[in-house]
Amino acid sequence: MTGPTDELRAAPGGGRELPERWAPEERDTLPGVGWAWQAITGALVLVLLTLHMIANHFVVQGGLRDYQQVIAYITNPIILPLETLFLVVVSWHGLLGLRAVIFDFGLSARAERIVTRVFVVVWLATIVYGVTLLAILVTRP
Amino acid sequence: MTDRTAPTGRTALPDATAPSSARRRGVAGWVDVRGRRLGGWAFILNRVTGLGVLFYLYLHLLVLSQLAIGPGAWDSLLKNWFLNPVFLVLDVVLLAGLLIHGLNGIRVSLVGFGLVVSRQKALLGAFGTIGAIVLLIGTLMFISHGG
Amino acid sequence: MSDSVTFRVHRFKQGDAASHHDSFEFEPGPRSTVLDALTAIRRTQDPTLTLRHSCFHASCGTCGMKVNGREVLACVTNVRELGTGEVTVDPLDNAPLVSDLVVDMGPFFARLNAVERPLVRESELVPGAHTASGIPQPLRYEDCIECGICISACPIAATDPEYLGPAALAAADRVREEPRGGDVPFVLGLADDPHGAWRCHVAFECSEACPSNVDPAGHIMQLRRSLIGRRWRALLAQPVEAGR
Amino acid sequence: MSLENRSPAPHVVIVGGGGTGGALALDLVLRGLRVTLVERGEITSGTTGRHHGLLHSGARYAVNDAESAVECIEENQLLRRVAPGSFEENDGLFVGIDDEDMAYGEKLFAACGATGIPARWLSPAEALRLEPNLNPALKGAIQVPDATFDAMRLPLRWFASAKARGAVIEPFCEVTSFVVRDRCVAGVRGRDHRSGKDFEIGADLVVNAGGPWAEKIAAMAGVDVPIQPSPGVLLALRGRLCNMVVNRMHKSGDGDIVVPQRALSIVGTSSWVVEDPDDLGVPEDHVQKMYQEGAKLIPAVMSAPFRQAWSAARPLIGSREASTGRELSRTFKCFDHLEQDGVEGFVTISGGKATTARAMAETTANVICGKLGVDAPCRTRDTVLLPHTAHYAA
Repeated sequence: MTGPTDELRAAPGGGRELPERWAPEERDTLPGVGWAWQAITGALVLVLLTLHMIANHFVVQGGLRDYQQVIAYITNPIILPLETLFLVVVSWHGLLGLRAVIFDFGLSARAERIVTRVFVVVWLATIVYGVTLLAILVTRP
Repeated sequence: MTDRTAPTGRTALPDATAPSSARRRGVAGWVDVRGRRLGGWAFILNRVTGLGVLFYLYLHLLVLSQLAIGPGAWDSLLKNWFLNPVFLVLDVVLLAGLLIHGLNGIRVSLVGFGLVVSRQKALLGAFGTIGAIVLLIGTLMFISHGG
Repeated sequence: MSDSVTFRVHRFKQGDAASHHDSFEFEPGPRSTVLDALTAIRRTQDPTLTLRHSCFHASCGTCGMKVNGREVLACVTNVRELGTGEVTVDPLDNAPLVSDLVVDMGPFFARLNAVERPLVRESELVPGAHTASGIPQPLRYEDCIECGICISACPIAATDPEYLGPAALAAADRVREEPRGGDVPFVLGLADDPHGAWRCHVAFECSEACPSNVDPAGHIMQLRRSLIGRRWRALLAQPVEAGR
Repeated sequence: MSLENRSPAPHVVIVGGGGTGGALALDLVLRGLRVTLVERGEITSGTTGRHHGLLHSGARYAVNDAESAVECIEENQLLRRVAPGSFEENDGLFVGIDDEDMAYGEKLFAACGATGIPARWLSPAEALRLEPNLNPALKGAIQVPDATFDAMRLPLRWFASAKARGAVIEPFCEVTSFVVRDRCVAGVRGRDHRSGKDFEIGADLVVNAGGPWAEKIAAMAGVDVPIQPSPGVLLALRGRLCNMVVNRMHKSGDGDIVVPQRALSIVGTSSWVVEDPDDLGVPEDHVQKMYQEGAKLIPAVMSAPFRQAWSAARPLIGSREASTGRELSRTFKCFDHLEQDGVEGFVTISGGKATTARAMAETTANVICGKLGVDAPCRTRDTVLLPHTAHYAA
């Protein structure tokens, strides 16, 4: 066996002592989940965005839908849930990414918690805004 | 002469481990591209395009509120602004951003889940090529729409 | 064209308000390395220049530094092959500065120490060679020479001071691959952390810069794959246990 | 006199942070003394770190220098116990290429038996089975318990262990003069290059562990130490050409050894003499000699990708009229300058080999304890060392 002996571990500097700041105060119970979420939502965004782009720009004469075309598009019973899902997922993905960038500025654990809460609120507000907008357009005679 | 003297048997040297100056670059670390290789560029571009596209997303949502005002507001916006050649250029920039972020995202996800790790460089090259081709086609389509 | 090369060398002494660069002239021979240049500068021009070096052949890892903005081992960086009339030399990034070109390797080694990867491995020996009688298992040193270059090149290490870092994560993956008496669950637990394997953003700068072919990024990805596998197995084991 | 009655314990300053200084620092702190070690540059930046990393079985010296051979095999076995996990423990081969080699081999085998070095004759087929890259024309080989160590990381374990027990290790602190009172050395003065500030450290005794720089250091105390810096060229090639240390079955000569190390193969060495251990250079003809002679042992040396060629200065004791250094002794010597030069409080340790650094430290510590009236036994023979990572991490 070439691994360290208990005698070595017990000695000062003998191992397992990480710099204090490395050991987080609260260990994340499921580390890597945030990263996995970003990958999963990213994949969903890719699919939905491709549909969104093709439907809104590439198959339309002139590249952009006018008002009537927009209304016709979103009242489609397949498109409406897809566009709603797209809104939910893309804003999640974007805000989670922005949160990671903000965390790179080296915030305290408390500041990180505040940022997270603010972002949840922003995310919910985005969904409310989008859904309201869709509701107005779909229900307009 | 000497600013630190010690009686016999005592040392008076400074604590060498006290960091005098942290050389952690901080956020500058991912903006500073000097000496970076392709993967470093991908990392930086991923962040820059991510921020840019997020900014666009909210701008887009804001603009869509014109739809709620009515047909007149939206169609005049369309005619006066979005079909303008300047906006077509911005569309190309947006498409480039989406392609960089999306393709790099696929690469990071695949490699990050432990797949294609040994061929990650080839993957980077392949995605770069795919992105360039799609951007070219997209640009041509924008131009044809504008014309 | 003059054969002389100007070395712009990062200077800092403890207590200084800021660092600066000093210029020195050096005439390189065909074999002269950046390390040769710096030791010659120290010998003939400025004995107060501090730098780390030991083996002179890319085995000890002490002379990691930034030459013209790229992380290299000074002992195997040929001055003429750089092809620049001016060579800028800076200490590694993302480590506390001690003086001039010397950084404090304490945080780096504290992480490696925690992972407890044995120095010798039992694989990648000479192909086709049999083991001599009386030798239970042929051994060789791990590839990692603990130079800190990967940390300096890593964009995550630049922003996250708590990041375990490429070298320690690669070492953790080596323990997973070849435990040699190491405590694998403990080491995987260290790596399975927001500031561990999951913090990497797949830039592969560490693997590009590594002078000893360790491929830290590749190891981090293998580590993640095994962590995901471990997570699934734990998840699947739960209902089975609950059913009993 | 026992240490318990003395407070504070005597303070020893060691000048020189090579393997010998590190082992001595540990030996002295284990005996209860207070130790400060100052080194001009980084730890192991002189000769120690540039060594090819051969842990001698002693076979290299068995024919001509039985005393060194016995010392080597003892230290070889002892170091594996106190520094577990620090060696590529793959043994070594002495390879005979021609009839002259084989004649030397007979003497070598007998001498190994006489000095207690385990040795075994291998047929050419057996040797090639162990090391397929050997010169296929070999006539025979002798297996001996050589091993490879990391020239920096083994000594770092002494430094780490010494530090953990209270020794103060100060790199980048260059000694420029000695504090001398009435022909008694009472400390050192110098400059801390990390801060640019001068320092003065008082000491009950100062040890000069400067290796090839020992002469320069001793001169500061007005004492002459006959050291001849004798460099050798080493060649590092990419790729592992052998698992075992491969030696030429011949008396010591240029390019007579290939030491595998990590993913490198080190070919060594040549020998000449210089005045200034800081100014060695790498003579091109010596590099070519390493290729030519190394290829006689392992032909693939010629085609292996080049990594680096460098020089390291041995600290040989003896005449300054030496021409190649090969004629000088490889043993070490501890000078008590009271006996030699009438200077009290000053001891020089020099000469020797990396394999025997601990033994050199033990001998020197015995001399120091005798001078300081400290009665404590050596404990480095059975103290398991901390891992090398602890030197920087602690």
